[in-house]
Formats: sequence, C-alpha cells, structure tokens
Amino acid sequence: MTWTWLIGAVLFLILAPIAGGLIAGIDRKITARMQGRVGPPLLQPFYDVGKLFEKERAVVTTAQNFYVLAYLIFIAVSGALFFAGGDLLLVIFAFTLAHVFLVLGAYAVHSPYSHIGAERELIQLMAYEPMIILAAVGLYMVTNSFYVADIAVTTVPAILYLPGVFLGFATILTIKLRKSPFDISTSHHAHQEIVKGITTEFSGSTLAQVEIAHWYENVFLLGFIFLFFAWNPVIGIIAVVVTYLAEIFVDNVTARVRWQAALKSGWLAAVLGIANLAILSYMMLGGV
Amino acid sequence: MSTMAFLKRSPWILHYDASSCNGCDIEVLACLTPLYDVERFGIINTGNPKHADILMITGGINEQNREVVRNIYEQMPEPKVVVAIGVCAASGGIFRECYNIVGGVDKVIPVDVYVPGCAARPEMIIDGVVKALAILEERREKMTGAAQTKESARQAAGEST
Amino acid sequence: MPERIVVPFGPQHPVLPEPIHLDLVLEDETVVDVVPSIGYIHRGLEQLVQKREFTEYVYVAERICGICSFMHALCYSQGIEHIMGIEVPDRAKYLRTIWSECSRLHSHLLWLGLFADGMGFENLFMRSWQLRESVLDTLEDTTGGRVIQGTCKVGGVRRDIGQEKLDEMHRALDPFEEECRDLGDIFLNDDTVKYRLQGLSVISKDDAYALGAVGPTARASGVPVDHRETGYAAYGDLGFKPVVETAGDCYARCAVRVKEIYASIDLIRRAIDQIPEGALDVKVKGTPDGEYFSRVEQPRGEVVHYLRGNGTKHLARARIRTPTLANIPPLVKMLPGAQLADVPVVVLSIDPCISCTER
Amino acid sequence: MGIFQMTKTVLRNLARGPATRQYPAVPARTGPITRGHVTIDPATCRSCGLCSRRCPCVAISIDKEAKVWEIDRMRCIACGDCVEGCPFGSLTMEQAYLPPVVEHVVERYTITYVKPERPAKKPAEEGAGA
Amino acid sequence: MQTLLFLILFPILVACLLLFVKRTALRYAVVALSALAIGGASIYLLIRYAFEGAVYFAAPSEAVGLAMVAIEMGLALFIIYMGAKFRNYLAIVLAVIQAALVVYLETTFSGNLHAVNNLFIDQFSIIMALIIGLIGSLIAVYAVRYMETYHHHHPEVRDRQRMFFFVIFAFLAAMFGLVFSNNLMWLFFFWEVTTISSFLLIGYSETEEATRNAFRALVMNLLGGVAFVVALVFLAATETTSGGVDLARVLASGETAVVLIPAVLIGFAGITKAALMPFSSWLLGAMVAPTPVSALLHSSTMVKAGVYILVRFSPVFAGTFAGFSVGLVGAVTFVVASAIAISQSDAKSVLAYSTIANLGLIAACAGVGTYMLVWAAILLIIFHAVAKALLFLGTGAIEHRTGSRNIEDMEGLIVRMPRMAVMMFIGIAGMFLAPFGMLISKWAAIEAFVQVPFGLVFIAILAYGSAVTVFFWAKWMGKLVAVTRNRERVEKGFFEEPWAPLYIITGLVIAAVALFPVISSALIEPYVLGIYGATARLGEANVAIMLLMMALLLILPVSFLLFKRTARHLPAYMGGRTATPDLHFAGSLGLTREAQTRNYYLNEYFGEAKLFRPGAAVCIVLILASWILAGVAL
Amino acid sequence: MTVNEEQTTISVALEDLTREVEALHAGGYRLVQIGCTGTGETYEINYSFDKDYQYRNLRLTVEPETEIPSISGIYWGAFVYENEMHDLFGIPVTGINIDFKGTFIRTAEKYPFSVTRSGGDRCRNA
Repeated sequence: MTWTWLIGAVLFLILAPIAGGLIAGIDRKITARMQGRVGPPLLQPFYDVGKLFEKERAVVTTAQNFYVLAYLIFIAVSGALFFAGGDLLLVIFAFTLAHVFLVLGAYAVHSPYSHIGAERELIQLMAYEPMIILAAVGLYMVTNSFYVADIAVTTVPAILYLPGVFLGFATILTIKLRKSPFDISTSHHAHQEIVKGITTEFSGSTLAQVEIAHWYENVFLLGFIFLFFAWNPVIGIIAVVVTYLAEIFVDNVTARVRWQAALKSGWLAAVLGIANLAILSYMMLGGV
Repeated sequence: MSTMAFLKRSPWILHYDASSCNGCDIEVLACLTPLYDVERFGIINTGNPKHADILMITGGINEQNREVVRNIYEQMPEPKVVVAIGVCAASGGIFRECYNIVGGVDKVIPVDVYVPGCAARPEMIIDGVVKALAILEERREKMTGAAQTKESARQAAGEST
Repeated sequence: MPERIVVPFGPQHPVLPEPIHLDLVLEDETVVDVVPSIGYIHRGLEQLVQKREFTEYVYVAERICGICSFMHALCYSQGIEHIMGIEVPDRAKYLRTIWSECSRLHSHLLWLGLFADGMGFENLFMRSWQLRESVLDTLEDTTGGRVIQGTCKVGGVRRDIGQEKLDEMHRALDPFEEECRDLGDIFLNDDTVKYRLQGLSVISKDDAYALGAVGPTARASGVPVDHRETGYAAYGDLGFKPVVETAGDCYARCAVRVKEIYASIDLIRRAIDQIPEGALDVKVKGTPDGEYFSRVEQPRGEVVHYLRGNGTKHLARARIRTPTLANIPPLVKMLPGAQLADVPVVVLSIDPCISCTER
Repeated sequence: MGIFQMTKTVLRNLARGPATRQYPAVPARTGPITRGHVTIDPATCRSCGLCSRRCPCVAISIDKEAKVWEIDRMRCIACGDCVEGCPFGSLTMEQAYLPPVVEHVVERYTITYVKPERPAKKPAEEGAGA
Repeated sequence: MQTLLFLILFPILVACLLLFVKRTALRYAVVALSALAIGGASIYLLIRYAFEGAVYFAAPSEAVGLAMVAIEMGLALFIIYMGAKFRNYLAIVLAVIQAALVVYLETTFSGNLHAVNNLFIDQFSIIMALIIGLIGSLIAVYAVRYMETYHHHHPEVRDRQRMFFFVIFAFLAAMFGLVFSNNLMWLFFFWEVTTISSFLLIGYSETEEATRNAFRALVMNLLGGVAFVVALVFLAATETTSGGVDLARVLASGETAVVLIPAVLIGFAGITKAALMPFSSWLLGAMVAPTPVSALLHSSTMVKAGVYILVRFSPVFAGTFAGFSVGLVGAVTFVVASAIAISQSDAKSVLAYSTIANLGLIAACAGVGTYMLVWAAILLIIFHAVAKALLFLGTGAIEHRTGSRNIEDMEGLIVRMPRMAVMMFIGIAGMFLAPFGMLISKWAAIEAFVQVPFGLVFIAILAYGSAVTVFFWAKWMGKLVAVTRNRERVEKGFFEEPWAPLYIITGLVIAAVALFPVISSALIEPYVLGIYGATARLGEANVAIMLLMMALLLILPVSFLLFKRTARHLPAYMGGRTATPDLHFAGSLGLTREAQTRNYYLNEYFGEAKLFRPGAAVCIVLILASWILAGVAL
Repeated sequence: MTVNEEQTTISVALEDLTREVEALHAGGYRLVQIGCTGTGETYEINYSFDKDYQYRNLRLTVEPETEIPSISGIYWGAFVYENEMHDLFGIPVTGINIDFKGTFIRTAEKYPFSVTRSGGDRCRNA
C-alpha cells in the first residue's frame, strides 16, 4: 500500500478552495459578460468569504454552526476521498451525508424560509441521487472498478460508452452547481421567492463555510466529470472546461423551474442513464 | 486580528422601500443592471438582512414601516451602515407634511450617509455606497478592537460557559 | 389535512421591490390561502391638496409613483383642465403623448425585467433593464429627469422637444424596436419562460370584468378596456387599438405587455411624424370650481383622479384610484392554487405598483 | 427552437463586450437639461421670495432682513420650479449632481445684492454642511 | 444443544409464569430477569458456537412432532372459533385448508417426514438468535412500563396484560425455535405460532379496527402458511431427490429444479410474513397494536422470520429466473414503500413503510442470492433490527410523553426531550446515513448487483429507492433538530425515565456500527463462505474511512464550545415583520399568526392512493411469474 | 375610432343603494371605484361604474357614523375600497367579505380624513 492516495487527499484539501474560489470568480466574470456587464474582480469570491469572516457572529441558534461545520467537513472529506482514489460509492454517500447536514442546519434554525429551503434541498437531493449513483455504476461497468484511482488511470474512453450517462450527469450537475434552471433551494444570483432558501439564516462565518464547502463541492464535481474523459487527460481537462462553460451558459439562458420540474428532470436524467447502461450491458453480454 | 479589510471590497446591500414613490427604488435596482453594474465593486443585492452590510433605505418611512425598518436593521450583523437614498429618506421630501410620514430615516434608525436627489440617480447611489464603505471599514476596526478587549477581559476574569 | 405551512411573505422580501405583505398558507408548496395586507407606503398624499396650490400639486401627483410618474401628472392636469375648461394646445398634447408612451415603454421594460427576476431569469432581467436605459436616456434628454419627468403642468407642458431631438428619436426607434422584438421573442418563445407562465393563474374574461380588473390584467383575459380609446391627449389622432389577449394566464399578461411595447413604439413614431407646431401651454387663470373624474390609461391600467375644486387655490379633494388597487381583488383570486415558486410571478403579473396603490 | 431562446442575446453580449458605463472613471452621463441641483447667484438675488413661495417642498427659505437665502438640500426635489419662477435669473439649474453627505445639509447664502452697483460675487458652493 | 433448548423452552416457562403475575412491579422483575437470562443465553450461544460453523443436533422427533401437530390442530380450531365469532369466513376457510393439508401430509407421507437432525445452529442462526434474544427481550422489558402507561391513557381498553405477556414470551420462544429448526415441519410449526401471536397482539385493544386488522394479518399469513404446507407436501413427495423436510438436505440437494418449487412456495410464505407488496397492508394495519408489539413483531423480529427463510433459501434462488422474480418483488416493494413513506406523517406509518421497504431490499438481495448479496442481506437484517427497534420504542415513548406520534408534533424535540431526540436521531441516522449500517449494506448491495446479469434493474430501483429514503428520513430528522424557542422541556433526568432498554438499544446501534467489521468477519463471512465457498468483504481502507467518519461525527460537537461565547442571537427572518422568537408574527387582518413549518408530503406524486395499487399489481405479477418460472424450470 | 366618454352622477338614498348597485351589475357595468369625500359635516360617497366608457356615478350622502351596507356581495372586489373608506374616513361598513377591521391601511392617526376629527394640526414635520 502506497501513500500516494494521501497526497491526492491533502492536495485536494489545500488546493480545492483556491481552485474553487477561482472557478467561482471566473464563473461570475463570465456570467457578467454574458449579461453585458463588467462583473466583479476575479478574486471577488475570496473577498466575499474574507468579508464574511470579518462579520459579527450572529446566529439564530448555536446548533446551526455545528451542522454547517459538519457540512463543510464532510464535503471536504468526500472530496478528499475522491481525490485519494477511494471508492466512488462511498464518496457519493459521504457527499449525501454532507448535504443532509446542511439541510439539518437549515431545519435547526426553525425559520419559515430556511425550512422551505431545506425541503427543497431534500427534493433536489432526491432528484440527483439516482443519477449520481448510476454514473458511478456506469463508470464501473466500463472500467470494472469502483475505485477512483482505477477509473482515473483507465485507458478506456468511458465517454464513448456512456454518452447517456454523461448527459444525465450534466443535467444533475446543474442542480448540484445551484444554477438556473434548478437553483430552487438557494440561489447565488437572481432573487428568489424563498429569500436565500437554505442559507437564509446563516450569516458571517457560517455562511462563509457554506461558501467554501461549495467550492470544494465544485472541484469535486468537476473531478467527477473528468472521470468520463480520464483516458486522455488533455481531452479530460478540455471537456471539464467546456462542460462548466455550458453550465454557465445554461444558467444564463433559462428561468428557474418549479421543484416538480427539477425532480422530474433529475429522474428523467437517471432514466437516460439507465437506458445507456442497459444498452451497454446488452452489448457486453452479447460480446461474451 | 485581521486587518485585511475585505469588507469594503464586498459590501452586500439590502434595499428596503420604506414608503418611497418607487423612483429611488428603481434607481437602486438600476445600479445592478449592465449600464451601472455595481457588482464591479463586489456589491450584491442580497435582499436578506442577515447577509447584508449596507442597508439602503428609500422613502420617508410611514407608521407601519417603522417597525419593519427597525426590525431589519436589528437583524443585520455588525458592522453595518445605513444609506438613506433620496430626499424622502433624508427628510420626508415632498411628503414631509403628510399625516402618515415619519419624515426621514434618521428618526427611526441611525443614518450614516444621505444621498440627496429626487429621484437619486444611480451614479449618486454609487457615490453613496462608496462613502458608506469608509464608514463601514471604520466600524469594523472598532468592532474587532472591542471584541478583542472584551475577549481578553473575559479570559482575565476566567469566565466560563 | 392539518399539514399547512404558514409563511410571512414580505413586506421586506428580495423579490418584492416594494413592500406588500401576504400571509401565505401552503400545503407542500401549493398556495391554499392568501391574505394580503398593504399600507407600507401609505403616505396620505391625497390630503396634501389642502396644503399645496392646485398648480403645485402636480409635483406631488408626479411622485405618487416613480414609474407612472408622468401619467399621474397628466391625469391630474387633464382633470383640472377639464374643470377649468382649459383647452391645451395641440403640440402640448402630442408631447404629452410622446412622453406618456416613453413612460409606458420604460415601465413595461422595467416590469419585464422584474418579471424575469421573479422567474429567476437573471440574464433576462439584465437585458430588459439594459434596454430600458435607452428610454431613460431619451427621457432625461427631453425632460431633464430620468424617472421623475416634471414636464407636465396644468395648461400644457413645461418643455418642448426640439425638432432635431425628435428626428434623432425617430431614427433611434427602428434599432430600438428591433432589440425590443428580440427581447419580446425571448419572453414569448422561450421554453422555460413558457413553462413558468402558461396556464398559471388563469382569470376568465367574465371574472376579470366582474372583479374590476383594469389595464393589461384585464386585456390579457380578453376584456378590451383601454382608456386610450377615448382619445385623450393626441391618441384620438393616432389611430389607437388596444392589445388584447384571451388566455387570461400569466403568459397572456406578459404577452399583452410585450405587444404593447411594440404598439407604444409605433405610437411614438406616428406622434413624432404628426406633431404640429404651436404653443406649449396656455396661461392658467382663476381657480378650479367643480368636480371631475379624470381617467388616463397608465402602463398598469386605468387611473382615476377624482378632483374637486371649491373655487380656492386649494382643491377640496383629490381622490386617486390607481390601477393596482383595482387589480388587487383579481390578484387575491389568482394566487390560491399556484405554487410558492409562482407567488412572485403571479403577484408581478398584475404589475403591482404599491406606491400608487397606497398613495 | 424554443429552448435557449436567449442564446442570440448572450452571444451578442459576449461579442460586444460590456455595456457598462464605468461610472467613477467616466463621468456621469447628463443631458443638456438634466436637473442636477439649484444654485443661486447671491449677487443678483433681490430677496423677492418668489422661489420660496413656489417651492413645493418648502426647501427654500429666505430671510429678507438678514439677507440670507437658504436651501435645504435634503428637501429639494430639483423640480426647477424656482428657477422658472425667478424673475431675476439668479437661480440656475446645474446639471451636476450633489455628492452624498453624512449629515443633513442646509446651505446658507448671504445675499450680496446691493442696489444696481457692482456686486461682489461670493464663491460659496455646495458642501457647506459637510 | 442445551442452550438451544433453553432458549426455546425457557420463554415458554416464563410465559406461563406471567399468566399468573398481576402486579406490574412483580411482572417487571420477572420480565427483566428472564430478559437477562435470555440475553445472556444468546450471548453465550455466540461465544460457544460462533467459530464452529453449522452444528446439528438430533432432537427427539416422534413425540415432539406429534405434539406439534396436536397444537397446530388446536390453533386451527382456535382460528375457526375466532373466525366464526367475528364472522371472518376467509380465515376459517384458510385454516381448514391448512389443517386438512397438514393432516394429509401427516397421514400420507408420515414416513418421509423425518429430518436427521431436528435442530441446528450456524452463524446466521446465531445472528438471528442475538437479535431475538437481545432486542426482543429488551422490548419485552420496555413493554412492561409501556403497557402500564398505555392502560392509563386508554381506560376503555380491557386490561389483558397477562395474556399480552404470555403471548410475547411464547412468541420469543417460537422465534428461537424457528431459527434453530432444521426440520421444516418444526419450522412450520413455529411459523404458525408467530402468526397466531401476531393475530392476538394486533387485536389486543379489541376495538373494531384492531380486530379487523388482526384478521387481515391472520388471513394473509395463513395464505403464506398454506403455501408453506404445499411446499412441505411437495418436499415430502419428492423426498429422495429434494431431501424432504430436512432443511440442510434440501439446501444441499443440488437438484435445483426440484427444490426450486418448494423454495418459491416457502419464499411466498416469507413474502407474506415479511409483508412485501401486495401483502404490506397487514403490517400497516398492525400499527394499531401497542407500540412494543409493533417494535417486536413488526419490525425487529417476526417479519425477520420472513426474510430469514428467504435468505436461507437464497442458495436455491441464486441464478434462477424464479429467484430473480422473487428478488424483483422485494425490489419493487422497496422503491414503492419508500416512496409512499414520503406521504406519511404518522411516525408509526413511516416506520412501517420503511420496514416494508427494507424487508423488500433484503428480499431483493436474497432472491438474487449471490454471495455478496447474501452478505449484504444479513448485514441489513442486523442493522435494521437494532435501528428500527430503537425508533419504534422511541416513538412510543414520545407518544406517551407528548400525546402524539405525528412527526409534525415532534418539532423541536431536541429542545423538549433532548435525550430522546438524540436517540431518535441516532436511530434515523442508522437507517440511511453514511457511517451507519443500512447504508453500508446498500453500498454492498449496489456493488454486488453490478456483477449480476440484469442486476442493472436492481441498481436502478435501488438508486431511486435510496433517493426517496433520504427524503423522508431527513425531513423527519429535520423536525427533531429544529430548535424551537419558548418550548418547555418535558423530559426528566437520566435515571428517572423508564428508558433503560432504549439506552441499551442506542448503545447497540452504535456498537453495531463500530463493530460491524468484526460482526462481518466473525459471523457473516464464515456463513457465506460456508455456503458459497466465497465471501464478500469490504475493503480495509474503506472500513478505516468509515471509522474515521464516525470519529469525526463524535468530535464535531466540540464546535458548540467554539461558538458559544461570542455569537449574538438573532430572531428568524420574518420578512421584516414584528415577530416573537416563537415565530408569531404580525399578520394581515391585524391578526397575530404563527409561522408554521411543516414538512412536504408530496401527496400528488407519492400518495398511498397513487402508488399502492400499481405497486401491488406489479408484485402480484412477479409472484405469479416466480411460480411459473419455477414450474417451467422443473 | 375614438369613443366618447360620458360621465353621469346620480344621487341615491342609503336604502336604495344595494338595489341600484344590483341593477348596474345586472346591466353589465364594472366597478371602477368607490371614493369618499368629506364635505364639512357629511360624507359624499361615490360609487363609480363603467361600461364601454359610459361612466355612471352613484352618489350617496351620509352623516358620520351612519352604517353603510357593503356591496362586496355584488362586486367581490369592492372590499378594497370599502376597507379603505373605513380606515381613512372612519365610516362603518357592514358585511364586507374580507373585513380587515381597520388594518388595511394603518395610519399614524386614526381616520385622517374624518370630518368629525377633533382639531389639531394635520401636518407633521412642517
């Protein structure tokens, strides 16, 4: 057993917030350009988070800090597991656990808006969970391993076998990135009927932690996209960039949908994934 | 403690219409739009007092709004500043003599910056925010100082729980 | 089913540019009951008529609302002119029409932006407001103010628009219309927008009429009420036809406004073509004595200024019934059954102007 | 295609670059008749008080005895009625806007008009209260 | 051998003793002591036999067999009597058919009804025995106090506690017998005893609803019973090839095609007992019974008998289409029941649906029956038993304290009953969150299904099913942790509450997580290895990670200390309206209203009315398919 | 193209109000507004209706404190005007379908437009 996995994890824990913040900055800049604006400085996300840490500590209930901290830690842990090359399913479950903590934080504050945000977050969770599991299964079917370490070094162009899964995953990626049309539980940009939804009652450093967790999450998700193209790192990186740009684009050309549509989209994406996998397994059986 | 002063690079605003005629409100919103784009300065219109640093109030505040304004002001975490936008927010403006107008935001909560005009223009509002930033920064320094003193006093007293 | 969520919606709320409060009762996210409450912008400016001379009151009327500003001034002035029997010069009438329609453009574009924002479509909000800025620039160049014009007065208008500027405006209209049509296409054809709007909160023609809906809210349900048909100001000369839709849902309400933008551009074009030379105002002599219900079609619908003079410099009473007030009963009927996510969309679909409503 | 109807606009925005007016760097856009703020030429004011009477907000007050002309900037709605009404052309509507202030401002000007002799202009300007 | 007999017979003894105990204090003493004895014995069993693999015992057969038939006839008569009394003729018909078949079996095939060894024990039996011995007896202890309060709250219900505890202990005995029997005739006997026990306990309150639900349970279980007897007849008839009624011989017979038919029939009995769709309604109806009954019979033990038998037969199912079909019944049940659980607000209904769902999942694993899946299924049985028992008992305790078992009314439990809330939290976390057991099993199941032909169907179902599971558990958790202001604390000190069983079970939940690698390597893996010659185990690195996560969870509360001092407390955002900390705000019409936060139930999509019928229909088709496929295979 | 607008005003007695309004309702008129004017000692209440720009105005003159029947049973949307009338003028209106009981428009002083209001300066911040 080597210690290389530890390097991946540590690098993720250190670099992901930096990369995530930069990605967020670039995202905001590009979004602004798409809207005909100049947009904030590139480092704006860091200023924001730095500012939030400077603010007074104000809470509705002390318990909220516990849940948010747990959210941050488990997001970081699941990302670290991923970059350490761990079992993809375990990563996904840790990831779900992290989100459940965020939801619980929103429930704990016991306020109408964060409550609705929490319910919606759960609906989102329910919407994307099947697809994310299927994505892992799809990668397994192609590479014969659930371990990220194995999937990442595969020579099989997974995307060619899993176009449907990838499309489905791209759909739920919109939910995960909290981008329009699926930014129903909380929203970065446009105003929302539920104020800030799940983060309504979080302020100051608590909100900053949510933000940092989001950076971690984004890097992790981009890493996940990379797995589909892992056989060629150059193409992989290009694909990640293109996918993210496409997400920004979609964010900018759609209205937010209702939760029903979010749920249906997520589940239909999963159906797409299933169809892809069914064909794949048929082909594999036929090939034997 | 930190003296990085991120605060003035990332002022998040909260806008509330406390009995104004809409004129100033739409100009506040216009600040967000491509032509003025206050996000250049890191400004985001949060709409949520818990996230906001700058409270922008328009209008002369009527009887019902008194409580609301006080309420959202209290809900904003320190450090915070209040910018009164338009002459109504400063003095009640043309509605000053109406029976239902309190007449100026400063009669309800402390105001730090007054932006004149009827309606205040986006450029003036931007100026107002810039002016508020200096005050915000001042307040932050004071707050960190105070917190440190308090913390050390507490530790000295050996207080627990 | 006792599982009902009660949410205080507003007065301070990010999707509400103006304070109004709703007590929402939800089942899951479906609105089952809504009790609105207003009064956060009630200033009591109707009573100011007793402290301001009737000619000065036009400044107050302008500030009933910063969006419908010009048309409030217009409605007020027309009312006084009717009571005092003043005939306004034709050029002033045309100028009033041009400014009215510019205001309508700016109001509708503003509304489209807010509406997009309510749907969570940030880019569309930005785009609408970006277009609106060119209208505001024109207004500023011709009246001196972006949102509060201050050019209408009893007896005429305070400023002229030079021929040069008129020509410039005329030239600018074509590219502007093209951009507006692009914008309108997005509102009318985009799938996500349609998904959010179609079939949402339908008000039938009969209901709309019975509930006293006015303006685009009524016209979207097929009730062809548009006060411009009575031909006040210069509308009588311009061949005006109201825009009417029949579906009665939020999409129709949006469509009416989008098409009114095109209509307004057309009206401005024709008004600039036909504008006659002449005086800008007539001297106002004497004081008003008598009463009149002055009505004007604002972007949000029909506004009624009931003015009553008693022969002194101060009016005895000004009672202003604004379109939003008339549209509140339909709104109360629209909300139940909608989703929470639709609440801002439905509320915005009547284009509420709370500061008008409450005065 | 119904979906992504916004594409054209987005691409145009990307191609054209930002429409933003870089406000603090570029001065604010004003028109020729923009109503910014009212200024007085104390040298020509004859203390008739018409402006004060016309003002719909009671922002202007004038003390004929003390020869003081006051304007409460926090009341003035810049309607320009006073300028139109001034029979001596002492008032002008400037295009420039007033800067924000941290205190309520009432600007005072001492009227220097003394009969038809040469009046000495006093360079009082805004920001008196700051 | 002695321990086995002790575990079967001792509870009967206690049961009879309890028939004569009237006073609660005395009953408590008796129950607690016997619980100690039973628990101790089952732990002894673990220590004694854990490392020995399957051990068989030749117990006296003739006399016992006869006695059993006699008792079975007696029970049939009892059912006929009850059926006549309450005019439930279907029950009578089924009981008569069953009795007739038993008589037919005894008379026609009397020579074929012998097993070499009547009793046996292996690691799987040990696990089951531990569940029954520890959880079952803890529930019994809890029930003493509970029933006292129950009658206090429900004066209209006739006090039949002596009968109640008699049945409880008789049931424990039957359960032990069930998992130790190698003779399928014996197994069937104990099977029937659990059916009757369940009938008696569900109908305890003697209300019309209770009686109706009791009969529903009876009828459905009898249906399974009939199938069981038919299977026995078939086995007896084909004794030479199939191995007759000797379980070990049947499983080892190798004549898959022959054995498959009885396996499918017994599997059907398992399906009815495990309340899979379309038979789920009896378990839901059973929720009218006092909570300990729900906990004991309908979540932790009796329904486990259903999946126990399925798991036992999974080597037979493995690789057959019939087995696949049975597995699909489980999978469909899993997703449909989970989805319906979303629309429920009654805590016991949610628990019931979740039980059905999890049993479905276990059945899915058992039906497909590869070694990894059997491994996962047994793990599921363990974790489900502990967590569900905790949740049921917790719900009962909450109901007695707050007067409601509606989840909405559990809002702010963390403030009102903090210890109970933490226990419930742990229980719920045990049902779906990452470091806890159920999720480990799900994870294993997914990894296993991937390797099965057509396993994709199961994976797809599992993916959706676990997504909806997260939804309904998390929203319940959210209710518990909501920090409500101005609410009174209604909980007493640690030792003042009669919650000792709860504390212990909470400890068991945590212990199960912490020790699951040990449980797996000491019990499950040897068992699976013994049967399949191969076994599943989780990667060591992953186990370490899971433990790390557990540790983190325990460390995190430290953050409370971090924040406590300096934070300023703000009231919740109420749109700027004047509001009090307990969420009353100034509403329209001048009224003061309370902001209410209620969970979503999404009835439109996940309503019982909407999903049950299609789900049941699919399951019926699948069950029929399993029969046909088994027939075709023959 | 242009429609001529006509305005007519008819005085009605309190007891005839409901009947008249019903007649207009039956005649296909829509409710435009209800407005109130204080005229020294009494209130003039204008019920305005419109049909194809024909403006009909029912004028009711009442003493202060006279209870007025609500017409919200006939025109559902009348409640906004009636509540407003109550809140600003202090005119008691009975039987409003959505009765805000004085909380529709909350004012710093009660019934600012009431004719019976005891003196005092109505201006604030003068």
